[in-house]
Amino acid sequence: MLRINCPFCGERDHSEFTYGGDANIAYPELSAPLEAWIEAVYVRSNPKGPHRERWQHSDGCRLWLIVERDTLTHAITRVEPARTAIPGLMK
Amino acid sequence: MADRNSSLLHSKPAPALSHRHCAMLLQYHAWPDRYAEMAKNLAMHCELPAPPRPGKAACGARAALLRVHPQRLWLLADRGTAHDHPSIGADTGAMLDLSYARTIIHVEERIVSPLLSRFVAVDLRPQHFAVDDIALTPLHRVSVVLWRRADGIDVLVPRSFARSIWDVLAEAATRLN
Amino acid sequence: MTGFRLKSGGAIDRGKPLGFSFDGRTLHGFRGDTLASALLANGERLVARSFKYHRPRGIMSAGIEETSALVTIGSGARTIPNTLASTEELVEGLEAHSQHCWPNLRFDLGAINQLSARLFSAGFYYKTFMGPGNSPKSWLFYERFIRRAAGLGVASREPDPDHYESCEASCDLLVIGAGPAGIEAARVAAEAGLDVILVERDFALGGGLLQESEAIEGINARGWLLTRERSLRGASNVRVLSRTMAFGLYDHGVAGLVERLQPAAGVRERFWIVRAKRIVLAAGALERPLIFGNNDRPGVMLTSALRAYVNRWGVAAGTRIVIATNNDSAYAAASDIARAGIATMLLDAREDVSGPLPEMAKSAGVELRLGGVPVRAIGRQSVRALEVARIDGKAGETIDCDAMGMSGGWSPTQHLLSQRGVRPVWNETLAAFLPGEAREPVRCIGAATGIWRTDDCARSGRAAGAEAAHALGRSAPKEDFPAPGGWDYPIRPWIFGGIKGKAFVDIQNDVTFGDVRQACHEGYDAPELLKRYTTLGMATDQGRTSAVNALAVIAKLRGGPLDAIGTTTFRPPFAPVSIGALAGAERDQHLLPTRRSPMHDALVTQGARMLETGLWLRPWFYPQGTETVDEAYLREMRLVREAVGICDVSTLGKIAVQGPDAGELLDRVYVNAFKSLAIGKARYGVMLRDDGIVMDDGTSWRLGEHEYFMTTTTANAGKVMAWLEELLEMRWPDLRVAVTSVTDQWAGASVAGPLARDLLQALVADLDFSNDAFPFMGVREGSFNGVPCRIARISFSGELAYEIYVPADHGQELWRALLDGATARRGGAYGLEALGALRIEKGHVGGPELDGRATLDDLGLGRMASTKKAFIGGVLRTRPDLQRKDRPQLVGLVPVTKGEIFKGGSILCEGGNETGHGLGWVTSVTESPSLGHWVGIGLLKGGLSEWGGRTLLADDPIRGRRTLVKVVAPHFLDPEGKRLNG
Amino acid sequence: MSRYSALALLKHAITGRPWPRAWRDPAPKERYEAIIVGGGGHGLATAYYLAKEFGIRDVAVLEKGYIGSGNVGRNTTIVRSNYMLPGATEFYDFSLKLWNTLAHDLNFNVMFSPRGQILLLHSPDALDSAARRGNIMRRHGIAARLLDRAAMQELVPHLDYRPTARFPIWGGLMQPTAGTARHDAVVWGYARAASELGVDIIQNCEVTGFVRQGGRITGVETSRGRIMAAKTGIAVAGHTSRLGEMAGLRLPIESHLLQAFVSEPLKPLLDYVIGFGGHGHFYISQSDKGGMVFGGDLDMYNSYAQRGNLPVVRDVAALAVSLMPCLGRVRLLRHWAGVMDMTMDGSHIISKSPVDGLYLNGGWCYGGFKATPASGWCFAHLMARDQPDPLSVPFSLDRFARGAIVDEAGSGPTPRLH
Repeated sequence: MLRINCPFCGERDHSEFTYGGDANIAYPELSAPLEAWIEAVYVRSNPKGPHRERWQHSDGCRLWLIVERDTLTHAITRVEPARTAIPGLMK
Repeated sequence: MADRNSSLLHSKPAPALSHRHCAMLLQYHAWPDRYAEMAKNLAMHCELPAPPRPGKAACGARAALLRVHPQRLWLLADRGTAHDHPSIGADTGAMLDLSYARTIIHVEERIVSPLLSRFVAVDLRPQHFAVDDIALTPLHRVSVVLWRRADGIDVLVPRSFARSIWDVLAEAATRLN
Repeated sequence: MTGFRLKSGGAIDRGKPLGFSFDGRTLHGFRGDTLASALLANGERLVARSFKYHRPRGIMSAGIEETSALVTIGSGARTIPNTLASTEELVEGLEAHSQHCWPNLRFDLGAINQLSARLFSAGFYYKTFMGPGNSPKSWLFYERFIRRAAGLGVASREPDPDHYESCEASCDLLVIGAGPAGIEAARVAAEAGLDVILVERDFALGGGLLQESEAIEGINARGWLLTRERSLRGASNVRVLSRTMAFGLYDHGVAGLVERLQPAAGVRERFWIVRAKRIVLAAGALERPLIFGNNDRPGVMLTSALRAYVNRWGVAAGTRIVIATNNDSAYAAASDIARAGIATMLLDAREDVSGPLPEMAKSAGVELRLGGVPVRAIGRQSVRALEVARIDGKAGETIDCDAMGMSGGWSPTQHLLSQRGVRPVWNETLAAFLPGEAREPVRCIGAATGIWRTDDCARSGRAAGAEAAHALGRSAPKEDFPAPGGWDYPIRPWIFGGIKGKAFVDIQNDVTFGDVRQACHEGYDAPELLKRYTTLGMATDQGRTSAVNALAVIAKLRGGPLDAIGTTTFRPPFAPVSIGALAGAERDQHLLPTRRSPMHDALVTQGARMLETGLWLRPWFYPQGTETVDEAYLREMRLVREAVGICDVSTLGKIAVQGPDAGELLDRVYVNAFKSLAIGKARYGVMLRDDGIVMDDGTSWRLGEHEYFMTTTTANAGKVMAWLEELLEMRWPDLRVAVTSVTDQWAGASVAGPLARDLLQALVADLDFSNDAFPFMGVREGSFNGVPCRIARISFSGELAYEIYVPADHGQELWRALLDGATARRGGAYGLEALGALRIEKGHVGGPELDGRATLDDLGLGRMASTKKAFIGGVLRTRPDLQRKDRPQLVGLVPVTKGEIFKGGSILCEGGNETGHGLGWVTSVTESPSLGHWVGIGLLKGGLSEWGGRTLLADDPIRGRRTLVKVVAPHFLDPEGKRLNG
Repeated sequence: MSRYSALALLKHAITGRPWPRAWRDPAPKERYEAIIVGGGGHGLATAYYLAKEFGIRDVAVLEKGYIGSGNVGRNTTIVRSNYMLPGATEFYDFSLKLWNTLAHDLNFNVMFSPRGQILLLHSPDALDSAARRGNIMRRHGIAARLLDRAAMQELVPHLDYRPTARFPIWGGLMQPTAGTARHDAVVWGYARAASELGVDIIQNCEVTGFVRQGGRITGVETSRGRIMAAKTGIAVAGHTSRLGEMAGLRLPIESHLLQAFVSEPLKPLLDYVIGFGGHGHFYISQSDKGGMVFGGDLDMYNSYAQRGNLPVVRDVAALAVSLMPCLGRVRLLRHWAGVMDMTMDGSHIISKSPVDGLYLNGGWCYGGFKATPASGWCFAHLMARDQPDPLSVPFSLDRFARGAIVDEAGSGPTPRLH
């Protein structure tokens, strides 16, 4: 079981979260050229080692998080909310 | 106005479980830069010294506030209507009536630990989950809000799942008895 | 007599006799016995047959490392095959049976396999059973016999009648193994204030201490244990779980345990999921067998087991015992056995042992032979004698005995660490794998790290307890971890010299020294290849006692050092666990939760036949009398077309979209425009995935300047909600929009049919339902019985229709009012089947068409796509293959011959072209009571423009049906929409 | 090569003569005509068909560990061809045809056992969509039967037919010619036959980089030195992205974990392969040794760890006892995980790469085992002729850009959902 430390809810089992894949993908503008969309939707770095990835705490606060996790050891080194406005609201 | 028909109307009674009536559940969602102000106003309205922090509930004179999201507070009240509580403008955020969307199942303190540890991964022992602590977590695969009260735990369940959750808890509670 | 109960001694309660049976014979044991100790005490030597050769097998061990004594416990629905007699706690009435033998244990016909043993060499089945011919039929034929011959016990065919439950737990420190090391670790950590869980597989705490006769730290072992156990069980911050096996360590400090409960609990087993900040592994070490001829005979046992039976259970496994060893550990065992009054000879492969160790044994009455090794055990159903040789290869003698111990060294138990991917490190001096370095806060202690002295084990436990306390910010007396080892003389491992006959490396799977040699010759000489080819280590003991011996054999054959060969990886579970326990209580009807509409009780009362779709219980149809679904849905359709029908649509996904940018969000998400939608109006929208494929459809209602009410299909409600959240959080954080699921807040009904207006007007008096005041796609808020309601004039069926929503707690009331009103107007309720049929008649797409592969154009909805704004999926939908004219596109289908039926899933093709993928397929069909024939929709390559008006074959070979159908526009009824606007 | 047969077995038993090595253990040469990276089922099959069908025998298979150490030895051994979409149906049908004679072709008993596979159907709608699949199969000459509840009960009596069943069984779609095979034997059989045809199988040889000349890949750097070849094919299930990265490629693949489970050996209990897809995913069969072999969904996050976590263990166990309630007291012996190349449409890639001299075989998601023979054949065709076999045309790398996706699950570009 991965244990993900949700900044809002605390440490939880990964089964409470929904995996959202590579967080380094920058989705282009809606009207960006075809190539940009193909790259974003289909191409993956898929690293063996450190990976920035997206998880939604779907059974909890429903925040989307950016998690830095090693895909070989599964060690998690960092978790933060996807939206930069969120940390300021954790009071 | 007609009576409300609870989602648990026809469920079988079970030891140490009960349906807790809640007249009003209002969701207040603020835009990030307006949250502090909204929270402060709601706390004042509820006659609370401060709005609840993440993972906390606070019971005020008029209503209780639950912090369920960085930008959200849930206001729970035993009686009254939405008109008794503040409304907020679109420049601040959005308010939504969820009074019918959740059913509250109350679990008596004496079986909280043995019963809920069957279903909930969060450590609910009192030293880790004190009165007015809340947790958003799945119970039997359904997202619920757990709220520690003085006399046990309130489980806020999406209405459509309430009967099913009641049944699975009731079966386990009966076995524990 | 070959086994008997000693007059005194052991941790059994001689005052509490227990009756049990083995193969129908009634026997007796005592509380504190295991099935194995009780069988031995009763002189039962032969208890099982081996997997391949059906060789007679007895009890080899006193614990989890058992290779031989597998029995079936219980009968009927409570049968449990393949149970280790050596770990099965004896209870009153326990029923045990031998397994994998016929007609009986003593005379087992399967033993004939031994005669062909040379044929049945390693991997023989890969070399034969291929013919005659080259079809797989030959193998299918042989396989039947092989399957029957394989397997061990017989599982029950009946549903398991017992209950299981899971238990979620958290702690600071999880200690696995309650021997001296684990107990001390738990004690020290608990005294420092940590929240501790201590787990022991056995029903008694103590581990190795239970068979220890020597003192621990100057105190009598039993006394030490009693004091420690009492204080641990009394501490409020310690949970002691006995009869509990830690079977697996998973990521981030999560452990899986299975606890066996007493019958009174009403639950058979409990599955613990423990989240621990730190873990201490104190699982001890297991003795290795020696490899010599017939080392599997009943009566040949691990030396530690012989000792355990004497010291813990007061059972002598024989009257004349020879113990063969290559290390010091057997001396204490032999001494204890001799002290119990049993004639004991110790055969040590080493020649240079002198001093206190042999003196101790001799003074206990042990006859000591140095420099001798076992060559072959003699006897069939039980060992009668042992042929021994000198270590230098000279022939030795034959020694009479009725039981025999073997001690080939010790393997620290590191399965759980291995599960974490930690590679063990070979220690040549100790001839043992020691734990490698873990990157996680997991610490091995005690014999599991190759510490052989009890006092040192306890010390390593205290060191680990203190370490955990310090790491978690508590104070505790610091102690150093002792070094591994502790024997007076070095072990002399791996003696394969004078093997005679079948010498087993993996006893349970009948893999011999010769099999390993053969596999290595054939090139299967990597540990994993050897394992897969010979099945060595794949038995129910997963190589617990055979893995290291096998590596030694490979090393000898390949002529290199043992640690150059590599190891196999241990996988969970540590020992087999029942699937029922892992499933816990959330199974069968509680496998998943069920969702009920707010109208549920009213529907059921009314007699609806419910059907589960996506966790929701929904009304399938409302049978009248003995109506079948096919009869009922036609009647229900007529109600709608001719009068008024009502349908529960509470299950539709409903999302409140609020905020100044709500319209902007919908504009980006839907292919069509919503920002421009007027307040008080609804619009049908379609949304695409990023890849340009249709995701979902539904209507969104504009309730106010900053507020929309979005509806989605029932099936995709959760997906769409999560999608909106993802977009807002990950891509467009600047939009000021709040999205909230309000599916559970509202109860909804569709009211459809020519009399819908009439019905609603009667129930919602404060709204004007006239065409002008409430036009098609209008949205109004009114009140029903004093309760606020919201209504939109939208239609899925093509009739004049409305959707009305009230707060969920008033759903039943609304339903009953609607039903009364509909009935009074000769209408009534309609279910899912009719709902689906009505939309097919109108050519609306539904689940079978929204299959995750169709584009907007495929579904004939291309014109909806806005050209004035960009939307999700708008770019990738322009990819060339998604724009091809020959893609399957939505068409209507009617049978050429009016009375003929065709079915969903039929393949559309030209007549005479009845192979391959054809031109398309039928997605949805229904009988149309209005038209008097069947109609269907489907996806057809080239669509209407290519095939309109032409005839195709709906080919349905799997149901033996072929129907000629005509391709028509997918709107069968009222294409002008007169009814809708009526 | 010493031919395997019952007679040979008897001779060896009588004479005690040792069996020769199943495959040679040569040192790597400096240069080959073709190199296959990856000594799993697909790599070895490719080498075998290159030598046997396409006349290229100067081939090396480079394996990082021991042969068969990847997914071919970690799967649940199911072989079926019940695919519905154009391209997939034909490909898997061809594969099944090769399976039928594989033991004979390789002179190695791969124990292909077409005892029948049944997909459970739990609603009236499911029957219709299964009918479409079954019709497509039938129209390709693939045996298929639609079973009703009564027929199911007769064929597979130990499923849950009680009224309390959470998902009542409405019927099943059966492929009578599907079944299982002994996965390791497939590896060894291909290895032995390929070796006999001249293919060098080099174990403990890790590829660490590619050799480039001009824009072309002309060889590989390995832990056992540089090895040159005009053509290099990669067939490294789970690690395709890693090898691709060495060649400068970024691929439409994510690596995910799939767990598999086996129980203690039991006397025969289940005669068919059973599949369940609905709320969750589950499949089960019984091996010849007697173990119940089963599995479920992915662990749902990118991983190369070859070990899974408890949520899937619980879900799979719950489905096991809910579908087959007698399994409650049966014990799980072992569970493990493999690393799957999950593509963006759930279908595989057999394709030339954008780099000359480099060929790709990967993205098998969790359906690679049954594809082994056809994959090897088609990949060999591609490498030998520089042109795809018609069967692998739909599975080119550029299909994503063109929009020619082959998405059986219909779940879109979310690899974990396929």
